[in-house]
Amino acid sequence: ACGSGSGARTGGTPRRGGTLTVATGGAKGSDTLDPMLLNSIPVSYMARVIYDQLADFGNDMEYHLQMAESIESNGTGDEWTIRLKPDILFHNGKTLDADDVLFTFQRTFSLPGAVTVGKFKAFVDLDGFTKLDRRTLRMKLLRPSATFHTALASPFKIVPVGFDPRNPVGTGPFKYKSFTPNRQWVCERFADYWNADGPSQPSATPAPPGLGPKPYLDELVVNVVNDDSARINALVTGQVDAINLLQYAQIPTIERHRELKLLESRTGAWTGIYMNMRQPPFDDVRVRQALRLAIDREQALTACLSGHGVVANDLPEPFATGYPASLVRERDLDRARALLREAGQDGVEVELVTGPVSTEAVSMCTVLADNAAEIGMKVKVRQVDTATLFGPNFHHWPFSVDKWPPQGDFLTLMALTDLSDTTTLTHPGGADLAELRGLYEQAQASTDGTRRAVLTRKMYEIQYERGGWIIPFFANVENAHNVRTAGWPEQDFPGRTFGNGHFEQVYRTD
Amino acid sequence: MRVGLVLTGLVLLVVVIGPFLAPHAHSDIIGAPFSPPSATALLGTDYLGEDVLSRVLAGGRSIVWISFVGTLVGVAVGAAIGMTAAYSGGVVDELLMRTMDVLRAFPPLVLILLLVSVARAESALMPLIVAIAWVPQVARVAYGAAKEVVGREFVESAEALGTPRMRIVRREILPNVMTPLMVDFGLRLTWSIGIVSAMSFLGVGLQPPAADWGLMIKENYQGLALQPWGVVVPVLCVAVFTFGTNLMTEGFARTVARVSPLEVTT
Amino acid sequence: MTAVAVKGLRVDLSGRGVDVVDCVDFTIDAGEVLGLVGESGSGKTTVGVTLLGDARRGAAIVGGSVVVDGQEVVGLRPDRLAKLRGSTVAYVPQDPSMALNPALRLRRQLDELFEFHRPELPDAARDERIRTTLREVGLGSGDQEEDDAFLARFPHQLSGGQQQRVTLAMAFVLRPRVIVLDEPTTGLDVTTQARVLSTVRDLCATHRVAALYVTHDMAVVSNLAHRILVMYAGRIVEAGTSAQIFDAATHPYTRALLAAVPLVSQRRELTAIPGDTPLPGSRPSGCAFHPRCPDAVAECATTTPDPVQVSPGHVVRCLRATRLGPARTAPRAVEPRAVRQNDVVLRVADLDAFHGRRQVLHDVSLALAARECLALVGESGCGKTTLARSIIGLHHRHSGGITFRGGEMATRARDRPPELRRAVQYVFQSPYNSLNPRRSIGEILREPLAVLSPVPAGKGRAGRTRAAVSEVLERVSLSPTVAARYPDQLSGGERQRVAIARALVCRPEVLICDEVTSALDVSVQASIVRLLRRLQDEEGLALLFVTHNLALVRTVADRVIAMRAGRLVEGGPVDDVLDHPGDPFTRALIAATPEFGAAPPGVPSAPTSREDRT
Amino acid sequence: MDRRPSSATGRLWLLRRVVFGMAVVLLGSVLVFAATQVLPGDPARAVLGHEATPERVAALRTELGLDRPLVAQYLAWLGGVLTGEPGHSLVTREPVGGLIGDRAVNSAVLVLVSAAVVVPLSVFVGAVAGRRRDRPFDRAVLVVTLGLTALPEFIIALLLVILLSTSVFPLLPGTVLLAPGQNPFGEPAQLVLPVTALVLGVLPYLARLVRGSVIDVYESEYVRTARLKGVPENVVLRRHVLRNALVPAVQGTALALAYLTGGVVVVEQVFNYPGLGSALVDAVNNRDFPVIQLICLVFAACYVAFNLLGDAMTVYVTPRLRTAGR
Ligand SMILES: Nc1ncnc2c1ncn2[C@@H]1O[C@H](COP(=O)(O)OP(=O)(O)OP(=O)(O)O)[C@@H](O)[C@H]1O
Ligand SMILES: Nc1ncnc2c1ncn2[C@@H]1O[C@H](COP(=O)(O)OP(=O)(O)OP(=O)(O)O)[C@@H](O)[C@H]1O
Ligand SMILES: [Mg+2]
Ligand SMILES: [Mg+2]
Ligand code: NI
Repeated sequence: ACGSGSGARTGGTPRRGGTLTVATGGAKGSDTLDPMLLNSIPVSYMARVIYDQLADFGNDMEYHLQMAESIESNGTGDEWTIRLKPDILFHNGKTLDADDVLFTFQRTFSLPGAVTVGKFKAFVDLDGFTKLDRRTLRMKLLRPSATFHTALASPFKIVPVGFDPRNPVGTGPFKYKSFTPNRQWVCERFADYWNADGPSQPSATPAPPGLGPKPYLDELVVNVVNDDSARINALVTGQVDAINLLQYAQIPTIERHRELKLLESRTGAWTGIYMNMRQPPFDDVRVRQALRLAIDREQALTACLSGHGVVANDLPEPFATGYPASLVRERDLDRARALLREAGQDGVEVELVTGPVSTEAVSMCTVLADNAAEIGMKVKVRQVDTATLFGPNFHHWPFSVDKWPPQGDFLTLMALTDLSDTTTLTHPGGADLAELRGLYEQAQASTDGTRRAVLTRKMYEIQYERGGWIIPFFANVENAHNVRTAGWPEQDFPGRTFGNGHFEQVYRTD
Repeated sequence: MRVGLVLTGLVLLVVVIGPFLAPHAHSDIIGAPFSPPSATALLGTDYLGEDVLSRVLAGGRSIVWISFVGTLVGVAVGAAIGMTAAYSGGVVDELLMRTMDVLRAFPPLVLILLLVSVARAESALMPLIVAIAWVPQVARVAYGAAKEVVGREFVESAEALGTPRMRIVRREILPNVMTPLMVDFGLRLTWSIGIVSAMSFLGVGLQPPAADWGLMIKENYQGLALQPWGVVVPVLCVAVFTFGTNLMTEGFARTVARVSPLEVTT
Repeated sequence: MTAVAVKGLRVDLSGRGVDVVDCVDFTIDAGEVLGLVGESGSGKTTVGVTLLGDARRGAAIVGGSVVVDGQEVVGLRPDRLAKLRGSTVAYVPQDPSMALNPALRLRRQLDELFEFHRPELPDAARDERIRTTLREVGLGSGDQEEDDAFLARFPHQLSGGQQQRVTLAMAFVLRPRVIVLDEPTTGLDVTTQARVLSTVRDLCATHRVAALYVTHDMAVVSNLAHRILVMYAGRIVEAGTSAQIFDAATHPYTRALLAAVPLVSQRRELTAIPGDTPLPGSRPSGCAFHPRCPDAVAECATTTPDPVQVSPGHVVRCLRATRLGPARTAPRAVEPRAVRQNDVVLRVADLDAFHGRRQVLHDVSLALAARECLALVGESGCGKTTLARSIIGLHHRHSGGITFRGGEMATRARDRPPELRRAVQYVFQSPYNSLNPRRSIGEILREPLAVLSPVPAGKGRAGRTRAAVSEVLERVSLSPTVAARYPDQLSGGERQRVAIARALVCRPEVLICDEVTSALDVSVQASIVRLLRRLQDEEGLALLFVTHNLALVRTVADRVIAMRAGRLVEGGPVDDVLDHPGDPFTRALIAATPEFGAAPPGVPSAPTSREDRT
Repeated sequence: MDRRPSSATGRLWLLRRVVFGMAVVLLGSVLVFAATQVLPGDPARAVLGHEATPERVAALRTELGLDRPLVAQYLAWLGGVLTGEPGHSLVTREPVGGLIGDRAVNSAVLVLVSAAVVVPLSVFVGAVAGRRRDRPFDRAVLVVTLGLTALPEFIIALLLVILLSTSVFPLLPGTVLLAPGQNPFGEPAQLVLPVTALVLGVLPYLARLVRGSVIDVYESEYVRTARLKGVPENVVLRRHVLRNALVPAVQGTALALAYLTGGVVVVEQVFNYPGLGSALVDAVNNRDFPVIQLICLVFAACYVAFNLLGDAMTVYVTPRLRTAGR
């Protein structure tokens, strides 16, 4: 990867204020700023701008507290106490207190389609809350969860009591001004931002000391430009200051323009190919392993990402505790062929359902199909639109794709995927499932970090040896901006683009 | 007209024998994406690292096939409807042509989008979708041409003989609307090519990894700065083909039909 | 005083060195009407428009001089030419419905002439002039308001006759010295034609305008023109005074033309000129007429004849001009045939027919006997075609009985048994429309055989069908090789023969001919008429001959019935009706038909109701 | 004469055309509705995304009324359209009318501006070419228009972007960024390329049509008559030719407008123009059928309206038809 360019080049003197106009891709008509319904890239980073969390993963995927002063559990991990920082103001002037946190939980559970509910469903008991004082909340969980604090760190945006999504109010650095799905949204500077002097994410061009409290910008205008070419055109012609979801092939264009800069970062986000372990031929572990051995990860990385990413070994969450960096899968066509033959599935034909879940989803499948052919497996790639992909068959495709952002913790991820009855794509069963469950329960019940790491690693190993996931690589995120803006974070491991949405540290230099 | 024939013939040649000449399979990844022309990939590679030349050679089939069959079916069905309506007159005429009017109220591409939203564009269905989009338009043209003929005395003369209706449509009317229909066919073929490639461009047409000129333009457009051939060559192919069919139609219209193609269609 | 002097005029197709007309010399004096006659394609229009310095797209004046009112127009600068056109020399086009701009009101189209030629004339004077001219061409009412309303109309709001008068008014309004009229009465019915002709005559006389009157109809010019030029294949073959041409026609072509014209006053054996007018570029060497000439000798094919003066002012371009015998202006008169009236094949009884809600036929009854030719005459729009179409089963909205040999015929042709469909056949008016242009003559002629299948199926059917086609082509005097051709490769007369052959191929007993000659030149008309008579005599056909041409009736028919506004007004043997017309309408019709040879017919000048302004 | 209808029938004609046009739109609505109801994809699922549970999907189906009988759904929808409440987007849950209104205005601006450019331009080019038939200008026009017709619209649009925006001459914005509710006229520079693309798409047809009709009129007997009357050549063109050549041009313009409404789909997509066309493509991809239905209906209504306008204009410029009522 070529990183974020050579040295810092800024266009002029840093200044406060001004409007930042960006163009974003990946938007949908169904986008909403309701922080419980975040279902696309743009809204996920926009939520960071408007709202805030109790705890958070930094752009480097390091866990830290955010609006919480402390999050502590009892020894068994089934009772957690959250203490809030004082004097945090909502955009409407209200001070953040324990009621707001409670309300946020209640809303999460009652709002149809809330995406954050999956992480909490198994643990949170809405009747188990006790408000100790204005800033302190105690939660009795249904069962132990040693990783509950990390669940709070993945997008769980605190909203005030009586929150109305049509007029979103949060504690983030910018206030909501207007929002039209699939067109544009506008936010303006929130003068009373609680974390105005807090630490910033590492940047090649950090704001000079004299720039005052964050956020530096007066206004943030996000235009939806879903077409990749139109987006870069807008940047090149100076209609916008920054764009996200740059295509790898467009990087040379950015490099050719002196006034443009590339913002590239590794991520932990991945697009996976999922084998349904309850349906033939993938009910046979040998077939699964054969495919995993057949795929040429380097070639996939080159073909799909032009090399802009890192090879993965079918295991997600590379930044999580317990991630087994030593498990590396080398391509081995002979073994793959042998396994396939052993399974009696030589020449088997399967249909791989793919769709535009990410830019690389389709090409990844093409590469896989290409590689599979070499071991005598015929993979027919069927491309469908998202409506069909996520249609009623979504959880029952024999062979399909989906994209995930990193959760920061493997246990959380497993709860949302393989261990969930309703939302799994791989459908592990029998002994595997039981074993995974057992390990998961044990891990959640152990407050000892080291032991948890060992248990997690065991789960990782099961995945590695018997799982239904094919994860060839982690893709980089590519953004670009012009030199009239600076302060952009260097890293964006969560892969939410625009430096994980940390616009509060961006400033203009014109 | 001769130039048109040569151009169209050239494209058809590429389409027919191209796949056999292709140095690679059209969906084989042979190098890094958007690599410039080299000995292995004479026109460089595309967004996935597939060989542009092989894809160009393979990618004409779908577009030519879909637009040709689609147009042919559309023109045939539309002509049948238009002639039947014109000759039958009365209730049949009203019923058929008003239905066509309703369909015609949707611009072809909008009608296609509507159909595509119903039935995904499987490559086998695409000609049908293209055909349906043309039927009402062609019916209108055929109706106009046939209406001019049905009042003529030679049709009456056949009626006075008691010639069966179908025979009158086939023997007396069809030969007379044939010329405008041929011109119309040529024009619509040109438009079909545009529409089929536009469908690919809008993402509602053929889907990767199929090789298709329209799709190639869409896929490789972002790499234009790196590797222009992935876009330029398919654009040229589409342009040469439409230009060729257009010239042919124009020539045909001038020499045989002695009309401007537009007169037939408007 | 000479108003027009044309000398050695030659018009070529541009860049091809092929002449359309050549060696044309003539003069016209002020106040004189010069008739220019000839078959279609002989170059009449080409000569006519050269007087305005014009040649159609694709042609050019390449030689000779045209002096109009003392000014040479050949090679004149475009702006000077524009000044001349309309003011000094005016043009009356052939088809007024095409020649008037559909988007402009009449006043504008008339006023335009003043705008460019007399810009100095004050509005009031213009107005006055326009209204006077309207009166002169029989359109003015004298009432200013009514005239203004008339002038505010668009061309499509006028009848054909009115449109033709407007073009006359346009030509005369600036009082030009010369006027060129290109077949201004084609397409008008006889009464209207008669009135237009008299208008032209009066105007030329009063304003001393020199006129060139172009027509293919000898009868039309007979009582209009002072002198006549006869044109053939781009050459003037005979020129002389009206009397010289009609009484002492010398050129065989002129004689043939005259012999082809039917007369109301006399039943005559029409003679047709064999063959067709040659096109420019494919004209025979020597005398261009020699292949069609009955008097041609070997020399005619090689030597181009020079004009010969046979008497003062009478010039003939024929090698044998002085050696030919006296003119045979009056062809042999023939006796009426005797037909048995009691053998009725087709009977129409109390027929009422409707177009939509409008009744167009009232109580029409007629009977057609075997071997008989019954003519149905009447002015345009009186319902002749409707009657004929009802009989053949193409017009369905009628009540009343139509019987064939006593058997009732269904209203729709499709519902009739094949035998009836075979027995009664129909020939349409326009040979250009009644043959499918996309099918060969052979296919066209085989169609009735295939549909009515009188040729039994089985082995050899194709051969027998082919034989039947060849045979029927012979019966209409066409070569069997014609079967391979397409209609547009045939001349109008040949096409009409094919149309007749199509009717004959299934051996009908009754033939209904609807204006079968009105789209044809007189000489072609003569040949078709002769063909029909022969078929009648030889094959015993019964003929219902629909026409508006009374002169044809005299020649063709045994009996005639006259129709007016959907009712029969008179009927009887032809000679009785035409010699002693009982109905005033029949009488007016006879009077309006142009005639030569006999005393010049009177021209009625009172407008009839049809021509009244609505 | 007997063929001339009365003035009442003239007015009746227009009325009938209007009623007929409305019937077409109504039947079009049935078609659109019927078509969109047999979607294989599940819109409820598309809305909820991949983490939704089956119960949630079922609940949403009920909420959206997808489980009611089709006829009831249709009538409810039609009633909604007629009363200005054509339902809610399945995807955004916003009223469809509100979503589309702003975009409809944008598309209308695009179409009308393009028409305002292309119609006079085509008439000019066509008339000059027709006037100078077979001369170099005419030949050039024929070749250029033929070349333009050979290029599908989106290719023209892409080439324009490369040529005038990003690569060769970076003069104009190649992407349209309009705030919701913002008037496209406020950013005229952004309109240039989309309008040019549409103009280049229509120009060949319209210019050739005008050229053809100008030539026809030049060949007509009445132009010949006018010349033989001594009318100067420039007046012949102005008064006699253009006026009559206008008739097919008017029809052609109506057609071109209808064609433009279709053409916006592709062009909007290329330029990210926030109009109906791009909204339709999005809606098709999302299976958001209330939006698909309404947009298709709007397109159909526009087409019908343009045709009606074309007919009315034709009648107006054709005395034969206009005075039919007298
Ligand atoms: N510009 C031209 N281009 C080609 N052929 C021409 C042209 N002008 C005249 N001709 C041919 O020259 C011949 C004479 O034409 P012209 O119109 O003068 O004949 P006409 O006697 O007026 O015939 P009609 O009675 O049919 O009007 C015709 O065969 C015609 O086809
Ligand atoms: N299709 C029709 N619809 C309505 N009226 C018609 C139709 N055809 C003819 N008419 C009217 O019926 C009347 C008789 O028409 P028909 O054609 O029989 O007259 P015609 O005597 O043959 O006239 P022409 O000599 O002009 O051929 C006319 O007034 C005509 O206007
Ligand atoms: Mg003529
Ligand atoms: Mg008639
Ligand atoms: Ni890189």
